[in-house]
Amino acid sequence: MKNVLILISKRLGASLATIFIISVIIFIGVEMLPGDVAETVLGQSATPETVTAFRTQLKLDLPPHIRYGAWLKDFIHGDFGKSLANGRPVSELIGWRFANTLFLALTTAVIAVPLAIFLGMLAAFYRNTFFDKLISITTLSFISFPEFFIAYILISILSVKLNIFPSLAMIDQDMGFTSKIYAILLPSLTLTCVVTAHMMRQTRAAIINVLASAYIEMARIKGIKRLRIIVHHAFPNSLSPVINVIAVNLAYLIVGVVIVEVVFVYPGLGQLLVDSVAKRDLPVVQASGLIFSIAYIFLNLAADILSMLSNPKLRQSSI
Amino acid sequence: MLNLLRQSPISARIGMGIVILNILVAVFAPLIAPYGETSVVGDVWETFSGKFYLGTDHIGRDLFTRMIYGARNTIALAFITTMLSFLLGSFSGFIAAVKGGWTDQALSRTVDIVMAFPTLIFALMILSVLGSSIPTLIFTIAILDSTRVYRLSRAVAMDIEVMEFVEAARLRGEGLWWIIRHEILPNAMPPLIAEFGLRFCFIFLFIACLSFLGLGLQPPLADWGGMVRENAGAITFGIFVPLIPAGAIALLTVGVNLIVDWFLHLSSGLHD
Amino acid sequence: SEPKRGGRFIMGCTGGSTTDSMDPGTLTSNMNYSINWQIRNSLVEIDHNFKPIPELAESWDSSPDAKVWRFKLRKGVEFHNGKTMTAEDVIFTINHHRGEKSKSVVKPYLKSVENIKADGKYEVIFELSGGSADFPFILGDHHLTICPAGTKGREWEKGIGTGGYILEKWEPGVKAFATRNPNYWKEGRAFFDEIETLSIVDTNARTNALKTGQIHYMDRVELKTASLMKRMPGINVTATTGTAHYSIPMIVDQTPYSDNNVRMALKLAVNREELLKQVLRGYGELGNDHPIAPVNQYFAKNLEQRKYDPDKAKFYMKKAGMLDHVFNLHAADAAFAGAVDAAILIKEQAKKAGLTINVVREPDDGYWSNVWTKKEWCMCYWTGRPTEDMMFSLAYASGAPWNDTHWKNKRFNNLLIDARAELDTGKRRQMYLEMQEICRNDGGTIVPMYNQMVEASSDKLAHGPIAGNMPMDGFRNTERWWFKS
Amino acid sequence: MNNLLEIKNLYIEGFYENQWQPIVKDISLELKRGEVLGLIGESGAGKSTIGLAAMGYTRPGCRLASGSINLEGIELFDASEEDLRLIKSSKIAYVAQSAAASFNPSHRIIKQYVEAPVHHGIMSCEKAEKEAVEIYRRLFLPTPEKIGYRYPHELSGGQLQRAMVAMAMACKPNIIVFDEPTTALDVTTQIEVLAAVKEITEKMNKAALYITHDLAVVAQVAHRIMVLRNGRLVEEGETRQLIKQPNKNYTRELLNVRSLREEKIITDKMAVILDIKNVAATYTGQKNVLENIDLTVRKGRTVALVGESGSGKSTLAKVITGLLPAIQGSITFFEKKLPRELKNRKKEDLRKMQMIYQMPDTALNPRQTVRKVIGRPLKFYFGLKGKAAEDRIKELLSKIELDPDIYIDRLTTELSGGEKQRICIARALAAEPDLIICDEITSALDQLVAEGILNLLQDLQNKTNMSYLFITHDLATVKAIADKIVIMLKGKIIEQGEKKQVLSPPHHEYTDKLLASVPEMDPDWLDNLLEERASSFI
Ligand SMILES: Nc1ncnc2c1ncn2[C@@H]1O[C@H](COP(=O)(O)OP(=O)(O)OP(=O)(O)O)[C@@H](O)[C@H]1O
Ligand SMILES: Nc1ncnc2c1ncn2[C@@H]1O[C@H](COP(=O)(O)OP(=O)(O)OP(=O)(O)O)[C@@H](O)[C@H]1O
Ligand SMILES: [Mg+2]
Ligand SMILES: [Mg+2]
Repeated sequence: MKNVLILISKRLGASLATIFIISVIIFIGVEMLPGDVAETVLGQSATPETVTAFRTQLKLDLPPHIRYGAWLKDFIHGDFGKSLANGRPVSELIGWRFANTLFLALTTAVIAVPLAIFLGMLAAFYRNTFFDKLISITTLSFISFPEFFIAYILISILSVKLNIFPSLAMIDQDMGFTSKIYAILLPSLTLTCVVTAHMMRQTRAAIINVLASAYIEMARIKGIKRLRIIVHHAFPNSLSPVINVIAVNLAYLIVGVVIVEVVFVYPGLGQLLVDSVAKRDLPVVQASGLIFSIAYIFLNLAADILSMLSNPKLRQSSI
Repeated sequence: MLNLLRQSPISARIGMGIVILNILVAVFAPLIAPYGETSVVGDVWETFSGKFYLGTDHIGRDLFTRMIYGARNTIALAFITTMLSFLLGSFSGFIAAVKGGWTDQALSRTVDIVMAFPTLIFALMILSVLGSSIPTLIFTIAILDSTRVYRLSRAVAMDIEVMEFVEAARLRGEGLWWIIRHEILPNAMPPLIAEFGLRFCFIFLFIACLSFLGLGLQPPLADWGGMVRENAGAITFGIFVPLIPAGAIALLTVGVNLIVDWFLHLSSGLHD
Repeated sequence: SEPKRGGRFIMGCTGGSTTDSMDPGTLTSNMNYSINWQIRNSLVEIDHNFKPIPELAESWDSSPDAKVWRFKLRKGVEFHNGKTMTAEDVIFTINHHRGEKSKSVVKPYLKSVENIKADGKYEVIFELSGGSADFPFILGDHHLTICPAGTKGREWEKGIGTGGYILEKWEPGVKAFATRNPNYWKEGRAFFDEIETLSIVDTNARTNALKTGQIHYMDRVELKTASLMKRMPGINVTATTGTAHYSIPMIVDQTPYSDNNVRMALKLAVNREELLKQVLRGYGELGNDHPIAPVNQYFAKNLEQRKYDPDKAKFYMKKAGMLDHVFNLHAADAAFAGAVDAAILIKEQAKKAGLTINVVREPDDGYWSNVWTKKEWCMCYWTGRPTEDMMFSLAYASGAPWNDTHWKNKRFNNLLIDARAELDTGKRRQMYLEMQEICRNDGGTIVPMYNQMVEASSDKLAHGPIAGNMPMDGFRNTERWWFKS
Repeated sequence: MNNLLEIKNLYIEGFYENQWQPIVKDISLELKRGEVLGLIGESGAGKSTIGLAAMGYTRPGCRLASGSINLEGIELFDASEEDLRLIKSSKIAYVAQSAAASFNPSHRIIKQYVEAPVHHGIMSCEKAEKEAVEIYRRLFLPTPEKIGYRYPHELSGGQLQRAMVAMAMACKPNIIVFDEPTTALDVTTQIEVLAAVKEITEKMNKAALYITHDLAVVAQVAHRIMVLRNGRLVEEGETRQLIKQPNKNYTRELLNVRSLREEKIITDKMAVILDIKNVAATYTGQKNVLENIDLTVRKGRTVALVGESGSGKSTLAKVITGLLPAIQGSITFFEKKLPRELKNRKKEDLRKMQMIYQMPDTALNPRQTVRKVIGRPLKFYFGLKGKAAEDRIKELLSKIELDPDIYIDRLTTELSGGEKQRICIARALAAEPDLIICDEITSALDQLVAEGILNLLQDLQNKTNMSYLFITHDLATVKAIADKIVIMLKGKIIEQGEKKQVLSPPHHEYTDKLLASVPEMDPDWLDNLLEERASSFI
């Protein structure tokens, strides 16, 4: 246990450093983009005069390092600043959108993770049979379709043809839980198609990888049934890669769903980040970029810790 | 090698068939295609006919022709990008594994940072700044993707690096480059090739997604992802034109993966 | 059918962004313009005939030189917060857009306003630096909605106005929700009980939502699916020609564009019919190298339509001695959807005239700040203006900030100033006709076509004639439309 | 029926090179209650295959071709899959070679013990756990009540192997197949497992198949021995009979492996080429893995470094070669002080000191041909190319007794273990070194093959006057090859000196134990030893 704690604290430290560097990179990156918020907000109607006025008002005329310093100071005090484009507090802009992103990710995960593991085990169990090939090809096809395409197909069948689900996943704060779930079922389903395949294949591969070990042969020689061997002997030992692939996919569900957000008009964080990059709305880019990085880092850390805990060798090292 | 091919399972053969077909189409595109890549030859969204084998697209170009050139553009782009990403990723991964210490730390932390930033958004940022010309597209995606290759090759190289034949080479006094070229690389090939297949597919899809967001190959060049996007509107009207490029993307990806599966199966050493 | 009250009207609009604000000075997209006129009114309304009609201003008149304008305000109009609208609010609003520190988009329009003052509670006097016969049109602009005096900071978000609907909820880039203003002062307007304005950026998402009945109205129908959509039961597609047009400005103080032979050659080398068919799929009209649209009051109907003529183009080019020149045409789809396609088509068309054009693809991002007005020849788009004066002064008058060709024509400039102050319509017409001709034959811009605004709605909706000055029935469909029973 | 197990004319086929080929040919055997049958033979002889076939099990890629296997009256050839499954554990159980790999690392030992009985519906979980403790006790496992609740990695190799024996007993089968249960263990721990095997077979009256490649080991436990080669029976006989009077040459060779080599007469002191003084080393920076190491190697001599697993032998080799820089002390090679780190050493020094590893599989790059493996040092150190290099490679191959024409273009994966080790030697020789460090180079090899390798090294030393630092934990090898012996324990040298002096009493206590644990070719050796130990306890 002590090992795990040391590792966690080490990784946490490294993560904090990474986050700091990322914030600098985001800052420099956006700073290097041609144009700024004044020009992009004003678009074609930007005349030098209005742009200058806009800039002065937003303190964009100060040198970058001073602005970064001010931003960092505020950030540490829990103040994410205000959007340059519309003056709203960033925390307010981001808050419910991040909640939405998490909501969609979690709903998807709740469907996809058990499904993927179940299918993965089945495929490993029936490996190289017709059934395995069937699941394999099906999931492969799902990986192979671009996700916007899956989305369109689902919409045109389930929404336009059969009219079971709404084609827009517009949710707002006052909606009840069930109507929220109903509203996001279609995007969830799309994402499920996208991530399940990946996780399932990894589960299958991890289990099959373990099946070559001596202790699996031993279990067979002990006369244990095949299904039990898969579930009880192979799966616990393939947890580590499975956990890792789940973490990768969860991270994807949180940071990578811009396209699904666009297609279903879902108010998530990805859309916000893309919009604010386009508008050079630095405080919003900064904050949402950081949140994404933090989510990614956190999930990876969690995966590392969990796979450590799943391994008795590492877990018990204090005894 | 031939022997190996003869032993390949039916699924892998199907996969190879698909891939070879695609490559042939890509290479001989101008010979096969009945019309010019960008020429408008018919009405909008015509159905299949003797004149247009797959019908026409949203502005009346022959879909069959576009598919053929699409194969060429998309596959070439994805292939070059994957190659570049592998060159970058695997060699830095090998160097990190073999040198260890500070080199490893510096490379690994850099990669961590790049990976912690959402790929799609990173790509969007870079491409919207530099414009999505083909070279920037290739470089951006290759660099982003090489982080994942780096991780794998570092891990693989770490496994190989502890082998005694590497130690023997070190004891002989061999340099870094020789060790990477002659000791690590040949042994890292199977997992890397398998990964190459997978990454090729991912990049392929990634380019399609970028095209969807308007940052992929620019019109009027045909690319399958862009073709899906351009025609996507049709599907809700019961016109299945976008299914054809999407199907082609899926087919090629499945094909590559079937081969990869067989490869992984071979290298896993499990023979049942 | 007879207008009827009731119902919840749901619209899916483009252009919404999470970075939007409700400050009328920074509005930029269809979605926000529509919301703006749901909740606020202007002094002047532009009707479907392109005529300024009274809105919050009951009436107006001007001095003979059109330099001083007096607007009489409607009495007893209340803001949503109960405050009565007076001259103070009007002056505040105008100054918000005009002030030194203003970051308003319409700041340049109001540059000619030298002074603005109240005459009693219900009269406002504008003093202009020069005569402007079309000044009421300016006040009918979709940014110049009257807001209560003293509004600042986050108060803009509350959307307090005098409009037919009260803003209940607003989430930038997502949606706005407004309910009918029970005290609305206008008769026979604003029929819906509730209005939901959704930001749906993706065209297919908008189309699907309309088909599944989740929305009743969408703007910007994808041209390639418009004909398919027309055939769908329960959906009406409307295509309106307005003032919006595409342009290809050449910066005339740079070689070789300084030579009018070159400009002429390029104008002749463009096959407008093909562009119209390919890029707009027929949803548009041919352009004649000036920015005045067929719907404009003084449109030059009889001016000869410029035709594709490769031989003549070659002739002019030879005359200019520029046959070997390689022209760089800068393009990005940020200019307009299909701009790159259009550029490539032009390249092919010009080839037939022996001209070599090199299409330079530019990034979408920063297109307006880095390419437009900076690169010698590029693709561009204008929404157009309701009056000739506004359009010409904005982009064709010498020294105008948006004169994207740096074109200077003395005759043209003189005519512009004279016409502005001319109150006699017959004389004005003559002047504007001449200006269009000058522009066509000497100007730095190729205007290949006007694009129609194609929108789709549920057939449950009814409406009168549709205005072409702006998309979405002049951004006023929420006020002008109603549900059939 | 008298016999618990009766196998008749068994043929087993394996699928390789695209066709089914026999790997076990015409084997018949019988096993009675209380009897232990030893199966012996070199690697690949088909021992494990036969052992598994006795349970009706074949490895994936193998199949039972013909013959009959009769287990307690059941004909396994006809049995259904479900019957076969039920037979396992309950009638016949298996003890695998490597317990460390054969225990599932995710589950506690006792959970794995109870799995079979519960799964087969023989007894309840509680009862099985109780019995487990009982059996752990009988097998002399420490703290039998608690040890079952540990995870496999928390037990030592010997303990694990005994836990595996216990697990085999869980369903009280009548027959147990022991497949090389001690091969991976130290001599000292081997004794414990052998004792456990005796306990099971004799005191509990079970029948057993005991598979090994070490005649001395099988002699301790088996009543009868079958000698196998290439899937065929070579000869079979009572243990004592077979050891005393082997009929076949092959058996005789197996017996002769451990003959002591003629004493070399040391005429004069040779020059010291390697001198290590007061060396210490650490991996982590905290605990020293090596401390106070003093060692010298003389020209033309063999120094054997002996010690149990983990005592730091390989670490010392790393320190000498510079892979692990020493934190203290000095290493002098040819009267020149060597830099501690590898990268600071001169190419010439690197050339003079070569290393050969334990696992020929991992020591050779599987993607290289023999030509490249041997050719590289030639090019690297001497710049030999083309014909000159080819000639030299062929010469080296002849030196290690491999036919150059056959082997020069083979991939290293296409060689047997012994051949691979010879290639490793050739690679070392190619550098024309003065000192070769050999790290357990024979422990992964069959005895006959190992014997060949040792002889080869001996010849080479006689011809070229090379020095060896010979790392091993096998005392038999030490006796055979060393001039000088160094004994290590827990990172320190506890005793060193000329072979004769070290091997003759009085010894250091640990040396004593080490020497006593080496099985002798005497069937009574184990019994005597155990008796001796038991009595010394009282
Ligand atoms: N799964 C398999 N498929 C094909 N051939 C196999 C398989 N397993 C073993 N063999 C072959 O069968 C022969 C006998 O193997 P077996 O494992 O029984 O030998 P062994 O005597 O136990 O050797 P060792 O001492 O190395 O354990 C070998 O030649 C081996 O190559
Ligand atoms: N790379 C390493 N990092 C940390 N500790 C190590 C490392 N390699 C070995 N050790 C530790 O150093 C000690 C000595 O190991 P070494 O490999 O030298 O033993 P050995 O005598 O060669 O054993 P064996 O007979 O098993 O090969 C052991 O306690 C081992 O756990
Ligand atoms: Mg064996
Ligand atoms: Mg060792």
